[in-house]
Amino acid sequence: MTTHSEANPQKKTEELESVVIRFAGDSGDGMQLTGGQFTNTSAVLGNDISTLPDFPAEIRAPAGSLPGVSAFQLNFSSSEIRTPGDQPDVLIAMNPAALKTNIKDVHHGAIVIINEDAFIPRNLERANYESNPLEDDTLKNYRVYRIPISTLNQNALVDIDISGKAKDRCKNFFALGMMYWMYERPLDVTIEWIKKKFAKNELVVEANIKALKAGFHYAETAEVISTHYKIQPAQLKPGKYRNIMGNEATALGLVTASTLAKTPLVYASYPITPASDILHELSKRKNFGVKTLQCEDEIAAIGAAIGAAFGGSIGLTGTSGPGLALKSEALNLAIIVELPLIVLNIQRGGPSTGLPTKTEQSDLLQAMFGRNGDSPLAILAPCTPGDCFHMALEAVKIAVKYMTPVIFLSDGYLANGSEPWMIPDYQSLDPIEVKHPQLTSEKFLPYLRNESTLARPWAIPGTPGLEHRIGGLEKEDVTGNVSYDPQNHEKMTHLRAAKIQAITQDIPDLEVLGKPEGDVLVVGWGSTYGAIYSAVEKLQKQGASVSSIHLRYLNPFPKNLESILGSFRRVLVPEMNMGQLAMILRAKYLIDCQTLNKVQGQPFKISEITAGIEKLLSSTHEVKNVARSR
Amino acid sequence: MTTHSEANPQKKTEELESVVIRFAGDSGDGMQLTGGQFTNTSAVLGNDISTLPDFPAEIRAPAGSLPGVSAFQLNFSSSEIRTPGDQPDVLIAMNPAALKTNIKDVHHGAIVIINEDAFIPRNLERANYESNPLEDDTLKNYRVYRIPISTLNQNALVDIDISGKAKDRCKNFFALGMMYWMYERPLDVTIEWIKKKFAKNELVVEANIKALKAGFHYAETAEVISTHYKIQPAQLKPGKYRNIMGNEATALGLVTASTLAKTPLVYASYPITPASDILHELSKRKNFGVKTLQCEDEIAAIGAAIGAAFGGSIGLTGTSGPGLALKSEALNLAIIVELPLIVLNIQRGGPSTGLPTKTEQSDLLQAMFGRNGDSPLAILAPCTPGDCFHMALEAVKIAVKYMTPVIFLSDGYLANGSEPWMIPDYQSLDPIEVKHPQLTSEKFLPYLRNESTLARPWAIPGTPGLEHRIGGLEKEDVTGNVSYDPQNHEKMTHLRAAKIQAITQDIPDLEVLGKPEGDVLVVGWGSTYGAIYSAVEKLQKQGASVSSIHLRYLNPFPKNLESILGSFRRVLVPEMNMGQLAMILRAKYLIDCQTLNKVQGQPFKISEITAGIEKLLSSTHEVKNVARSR
Amino acid sequence: MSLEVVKNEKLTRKDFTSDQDVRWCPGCGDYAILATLQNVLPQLGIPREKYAFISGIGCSSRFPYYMETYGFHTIHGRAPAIATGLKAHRPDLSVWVITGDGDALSIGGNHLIHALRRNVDLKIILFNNRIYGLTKGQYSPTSEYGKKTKSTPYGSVDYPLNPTALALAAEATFVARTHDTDIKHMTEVLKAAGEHKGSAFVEIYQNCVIFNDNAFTQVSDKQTRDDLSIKLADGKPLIFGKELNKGIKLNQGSMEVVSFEADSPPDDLMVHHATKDDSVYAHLLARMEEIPGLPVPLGVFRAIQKSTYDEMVQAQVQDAIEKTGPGDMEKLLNSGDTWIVENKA
Amino acid sequence: MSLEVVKNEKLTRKDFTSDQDVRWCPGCGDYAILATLQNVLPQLGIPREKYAFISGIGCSSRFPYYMETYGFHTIHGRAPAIATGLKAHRPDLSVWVITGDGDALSIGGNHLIHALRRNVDLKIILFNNRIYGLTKGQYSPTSEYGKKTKSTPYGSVDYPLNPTALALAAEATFVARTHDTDIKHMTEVLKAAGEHKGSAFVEIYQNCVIFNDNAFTQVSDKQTRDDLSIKLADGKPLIFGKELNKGIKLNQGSMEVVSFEADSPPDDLMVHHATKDDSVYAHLLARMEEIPGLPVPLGVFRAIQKSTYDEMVQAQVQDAIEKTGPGDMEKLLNSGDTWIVENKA
Ligand SMILES: Cc1ncc(C[n+]2csc(CCOP(=O)(O)OP(=O)(O)O)c2C)c(N)n1
Ligand SMILES: Cc1ncc(C[n+]2csc(CCOP(=O)(O)OP(=O)(O)O)c2C)c(N)n1
Ligand code: SF4
Ligand code: SF4
Ligand SMILES: [Mg+2]
Ligand SMILES: [Mg+2]
Repeated sequence: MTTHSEANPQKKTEELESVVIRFAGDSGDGMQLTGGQFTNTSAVLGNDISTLPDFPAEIRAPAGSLPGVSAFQLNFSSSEIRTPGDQPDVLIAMNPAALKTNIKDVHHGAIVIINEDAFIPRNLERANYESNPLEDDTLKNYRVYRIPISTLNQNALVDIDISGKAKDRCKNFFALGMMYWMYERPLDVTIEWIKKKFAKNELVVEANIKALKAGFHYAETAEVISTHYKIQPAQLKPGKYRNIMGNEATALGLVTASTLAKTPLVYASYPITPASDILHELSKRKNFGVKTLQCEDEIAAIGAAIGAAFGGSIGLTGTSGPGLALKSEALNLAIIVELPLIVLNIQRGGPSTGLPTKTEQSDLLQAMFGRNGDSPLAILAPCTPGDCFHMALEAVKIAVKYMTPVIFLSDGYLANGSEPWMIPDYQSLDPIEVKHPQLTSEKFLPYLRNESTLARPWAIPGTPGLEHRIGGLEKEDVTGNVSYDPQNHEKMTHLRAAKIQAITQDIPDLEVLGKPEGDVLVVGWGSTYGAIYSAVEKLQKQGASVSSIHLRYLNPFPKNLESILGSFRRVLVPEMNMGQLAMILRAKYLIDCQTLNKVQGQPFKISEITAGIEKLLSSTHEVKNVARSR
Repeated sequence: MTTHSEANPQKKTEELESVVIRFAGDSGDGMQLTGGQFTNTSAVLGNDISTLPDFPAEIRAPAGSLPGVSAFQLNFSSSEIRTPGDQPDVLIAMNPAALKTNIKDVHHGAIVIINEDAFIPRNLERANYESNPLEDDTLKNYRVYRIPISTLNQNALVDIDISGKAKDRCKNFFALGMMYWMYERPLDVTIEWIKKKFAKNELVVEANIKALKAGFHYAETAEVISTHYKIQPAQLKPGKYRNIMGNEATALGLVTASTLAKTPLVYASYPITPASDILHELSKRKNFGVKTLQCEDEIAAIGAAIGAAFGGSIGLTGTSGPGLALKSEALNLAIIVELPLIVLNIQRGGPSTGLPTKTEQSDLLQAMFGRNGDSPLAILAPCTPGDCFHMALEAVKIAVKYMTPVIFLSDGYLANGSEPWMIPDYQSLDPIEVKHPQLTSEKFLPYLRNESTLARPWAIPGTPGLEHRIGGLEKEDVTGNVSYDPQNHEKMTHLRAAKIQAITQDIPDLEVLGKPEGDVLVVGWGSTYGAIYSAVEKLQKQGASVSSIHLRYLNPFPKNLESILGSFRRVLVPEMNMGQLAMILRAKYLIDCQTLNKVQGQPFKISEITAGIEKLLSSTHEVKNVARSR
Repeated sequence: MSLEVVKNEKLTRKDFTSDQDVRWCPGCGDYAILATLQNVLPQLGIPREKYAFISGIGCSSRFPYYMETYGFHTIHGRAPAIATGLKAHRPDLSVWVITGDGDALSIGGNHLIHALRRNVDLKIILFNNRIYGLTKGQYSPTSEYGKKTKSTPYGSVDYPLNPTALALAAEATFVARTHDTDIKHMTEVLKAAGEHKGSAFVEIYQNCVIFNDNAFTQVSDKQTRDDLSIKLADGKPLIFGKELNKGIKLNQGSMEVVSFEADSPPDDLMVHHATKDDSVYAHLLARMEEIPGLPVPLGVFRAIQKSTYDEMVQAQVQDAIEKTGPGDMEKLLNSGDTWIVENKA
Repeated sequence: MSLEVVKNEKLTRKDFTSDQDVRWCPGCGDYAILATLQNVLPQLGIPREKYAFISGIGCSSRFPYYMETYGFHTIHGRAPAIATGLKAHRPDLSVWVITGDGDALSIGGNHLIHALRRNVDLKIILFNNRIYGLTKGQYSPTSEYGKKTKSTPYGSVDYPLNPTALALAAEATFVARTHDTDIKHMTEVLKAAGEHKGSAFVEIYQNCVIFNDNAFTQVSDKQTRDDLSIKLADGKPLIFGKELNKGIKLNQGSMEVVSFEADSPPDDLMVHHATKDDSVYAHLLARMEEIPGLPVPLGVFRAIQKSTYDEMVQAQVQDAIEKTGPGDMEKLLNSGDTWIVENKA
């Protein structure tokens, strides 16, 4: 399968730097799987990649309906890329509904591959098409390939002894095969995967492989698709890579942290989109000593995690926005008893149940302030799928070192998106120190603090002689006894704040992308990283005076944040919310941050950030001019 | 009992402007009741008053112990006052523990009245006194009256046929009688009260009245207390008054709102200190159509309130900090379905269980931001016990007019504190308009908004033809159908924000206390009103360039806030938290507000605010001077 | 404000069908329940506008969107609490709670038992598919011990909850079970629930084709269902089997199956009485599903009469008004010790 | 990490007494429970440092502060959940949950039933005073119908929950009841609970002198208690009365009292067996408190053996390690499709 490009000499090969493909079909059509296979194959081929799955909200809405459309977009490239791409260069639409919901995102001149068989009246009606888009001028601006994928697939599988319905379920592999030919991908990664996945059913293995190959050969042979494209491997940093999704990386980071800390992990959770996959991942890791508890609700889950932490484990809970709201009362208990706790919050569209399958960054203020009383804790936010691994490690490190809850703010886009990830060398990772005090000749004082971290000791049940009581009432400094003393309460309130502030000593300085001073500084956090980086880099190449920083530590902030902010005339904060980080920065540094908000359940496009920066740059010039003319 | 001042001509009368008395004793000693009686009597007498009860955290800690001390402070005056006073002029200490915990607050030269009988070794030990404070120099700076109150009281009741223990329980009335003589108060208000309260037990009525009179006569006759004091009635605004506590006023305001709106009230709550009394109050008002549900928890309570609102009632729930945290997920449901809802949050010391019986203002940020997603709602905060009535009315008005949840932020100090309150003329109160749409020829659209308020229609079950569905998933503009459309989500997010902003049109402009511009502006909110007002007024009299404003509308802010802030060189924000309002003001207006924080579970003293202002004033002068010398 | 039962014969299923597209997976048991309830409601003689459907979160909880009645798709687990508030304010409405095994028994377990013990006049319909459908297939509190799901690749270690036993422990006044493949039975049970005054708890075995297919073959498989399940009929002995030749007997407080010649049952069989005041008998029925060898009971386990929460809440208001007169705002404002400050002038 | 039962005869009550002042109201029943438990723990032969007491919020929940063991005074209603996490991580500890009727049955009802149904090895001690003590006297889910309290001046309209019935519906493996005025009985019951492996649920009738005094005269009044309550003894018939001349019989599934000459009980009396596998018998006992004329049962209703949640969670970890070897971090990091990017140079 490696000499395929020679097979049909009539067809020409073009070289491209990067391509954005979107697979779209019915929920039942296996589009997530197809996209995932293309991703893996491209990754192994050495391209840089970035992906964006787009699930329907329904489990399986009626076949052919608009809400039932499932899509998967990926960007693969011979150079470094950081987003799944603004607009697809290729759309594969398996039915009219998929065409309807996705075509508006596709740029003019792009390729649109259509499963012609699906454009029957019933499906057109389900997709609310009044006339057949293949026959009117809906697609006039695109390079359309109408291919009877269902029929071709059925024909290819005619000899296999499975039902027609089962055969039809292979058509996504037929489509994938076509795309493999178009973009010169080998079939072996997918073939291996099919063999493993359907190991229990030989006929299904055979059918899927056959469909894949048939698609490939059809594209190669038939006169429909005339060009195929080469995308060279990207020059990634040398090392060993794998493709990784954010939730997977998060789980991996946590298991790694537990191993490094030689302290078992207890993950207590209640399923919720888009956090559930972390529970699923961790529940497979029992041989790492990981215990996963599926609790009766979110409050029970954080409760169990706190209980486990009291017992000396790394206590973890994970959820999404509405679940974080429910956990807020118990989170405060962890704050006042000063136990380590990691709370994963995989953000989704809000408020309320909102848009469960869509991404958003709108829980930052909830994470900061969503509790009664003055109740500071640490907040971290990974910025790419792979960074979830690193920040999960950081979360555990900070929690156990400072005896504090840490909120880890990921989001739906990171959770389900993927990228090539350089596998870290486990041996070279720093160990995580966990100390449980033992009886000494001195009286044990549960709230006697470490001078540098202000952390209290983590004495655990079972330790002879260190019996002590903790609880949610205000505690007396040093002894931890219940205290209603006014001065003590003020002191403890300040100590709790100072302890969180002390974490600053462990937070690396921010690196500025670009010049250390200039007209515009773009400040991002979390999953907007890729779009911001790409936009800023592009504008820098055009000579614009713009730099960016990206916050992965949101409470406390890195030490050098203030001075960087002060080195630019204007600050722009793009966020997938109504301006939550901007509000905090404005309050803390009294800087007139400008907001660039997108609240659509969709990640930023590079072009949207670019436009935002350009607008601010031009108004900055005006300001400059006004200033000069005064 | 009105000619008493003539009774013992040996004793002299002095006239005072105001007096601060603190009654302190064991939880079992009835100090709250004693203080309450002194308050009512003084109120009826026409003094201005302000009170501060201080409950122990325990129900009834062991008799004589330090945690068992219960105290009640009141300030009564012939001029207008706004706080219960910084330091007592008189302390009544019924036992050693009461002396120990309270004497540090009393200014030198003040009167200390002591129940000598209680200073026996066992009690001294329980209060951790190493030596008897009556015999060492602990009290050397005070005017001490040692009175064997217990014995005198027992003697006075010798003829009454009740147990010795029951007699001893009357000793607070003996002490009260003494104070009535000292401050020339009539006994009749209390006598009436005793008669009503103990109506079921004649002997107890007799005993208490006798104790009261005996105390009065003892003070009048015995040579111990030589002076008594006159405090003229205050020149309050003409009208009919009653004494009122904050929680009582809140309940009264809600019942009034319901009556004005001709819409029944459903109050669903779960008991929690210091909010429970609102439940107790409202549960007595069934003849006003009020239904009170004591639910299984806070979530059920807000749920029931939302359900009731869906059914067309004024849905209310009430709680304190930890309960608000629990309600946050459901609160978001009310936001997205846009139903009217009033959430009373009577703040207490946090985080977590914290200091349940102490006051604090630390739930402002929770109220603003403690929910997933961008989820704006209205926030109001009463500033005095009596103002709770007015702001409760406002809360209902805004909720039903704008179809939005409103958080009403009171606190422990307002809840239990009291002041004379001019009874409003019910007839002159504005009616509250509630409209439930009926079937018309037009299609009913549950999210079609009123142009000016942006409120959606409140159609209620039972209305033929308006059947419709609402829910927590994002809704389509106008129709309210479930919608995952990106643009629609952004639009709805903006609409929800704009609706809350629209409330501004109904919010009165802030009035500045003092000159409209100057060096320092003090910005307060909630229960700090009295202390700030008094401090500012005092400094103004001394010629300082200081003014103040007080925010009772916290979201949205009054229209003229920004311009007022801009008219002062410096802004000082005193808060009983770590600077929560200050943070919002800084973020919104980019003004370098200075914070003055007290997190001790105790309200501000006037002197603490004065000191804070003076400090800022002097640094402002320095700044001025620096500016000038540049 | 009491429930007006207005005969309104003209209503049909179509009147209860909303304009929203139904979005469950093809083959999901929810469809049959929806259709059945849309058929039952017109039979209850309650005007359409008097119905309110309150649900939590889950596949099942999408139900209200498809009903042309007042509807409220609330948040996970809280529907019983929200419905309690609605019904307390509006005893005139017929309030239905639609919930799933996760919604009702996991996050919402507490609200469920409190609504039931208060005997709030709600019809609580639990779609039990023994799985979390909407979140794509984790085990639920009714999943069998040892269940392998996405979150339990090694099998679950939680013993399941028994929904009817829990409802009975909370003293629900109406407890019943039916399943999504027997439309006739479901119709009867839902109608009885709709006519019951007080908390009616109905467990419906509901098939989730995607994540827990065939969980209820015991009651749905045509070959075996008559031998593995039993239909309860008031006043009738507990008889079952394809040949109606098996019955249930109580022996020292334990139930056992006895076989007999068809048509000549022994007379010491247990006799079904749903109206027994104490809940012990109904509790026996509830435990049957757990005891190997015993058939699964279907039908109304218990239906007794007790004053409802909402009517008592309402009665207290009316009593107070009757006794002390309707609230007088002036008087209330002016209560307590008052005094007058005169105008100085 | 399994529970090491080390005989440590030297421990005494004093070893379990912390240095904190006890702050309940004088006369509160909590004192007797505290003293009893401080006496019982040394008898269980578990080292002191292996005890952990977890409580919620309420007067009763202050309990851990007074115990010289590991203690955690958590938040309202959540103690069973927190204790579940602790025990799942640390099966070696003896974990006790101290809770009140409000804490356990109102806000915490769901966590309670889920801890019980999972059979987490916790000792859950519910101090039932039928009132909210700490918040100063509102009615609770166990308060009698019609109760007048601060929040119900017209009387409550909620029917009470029955704690033991609820525990049994959740299939608790150990269910018992005792009361604060009978130290000896309390000692026996608490000891049995402490020795039970699995969820042990103990309801203690506890007198709140301040807000609900004399709520339990039925079991505490010396004059009448022998006729109004019955002590359960395993293998013994249900006999009670000052003269031991009354017994309980089952008649068609209903319980009734029969009188007889002292010392010659009829032999069709119910015989107490706490170890019956199905919960129907224990359920009968649980319902007795509600049935007029029947005595209140005291003692162990049910005590059966079933694998515990915590040991099964632990076993899955051990199994996985045995089967696949302890986790290899390098391997896990490098799993899936990987590729190598070579250094260009
Ligand atoms: C507060 C909260 N937690 C978790 C979720 C995620 N969630 C939605 S439905 C569901 C369980 C659904 O199971 P069930 O009630 O049995 O309904 P089904 O889908 O099976 O009908 C969960 C865990 C949520 N929406 N909200
Ligand atoms: C989240 C929350 N809600 C409410 C409260 C107030 N609260 C404290 S204890 C309690 C009930 C106590 O009753 P119970 O559990 O019976 O304990 P008891 O005091 O009677 O021992 C309540 C409502 C609280 N502390 N936290
Ligand atoms: S996932 Fe299961 S329960 Fe949900 S709609 Fe699909 S089949 Fe029905
Ligand atoms: S209020 Fe009642 S339960 Fe609480 S300590 Fe006092 S007597 Fe005990
Ligand atoms: Mg389910
Ligand atoms: Mg209680």
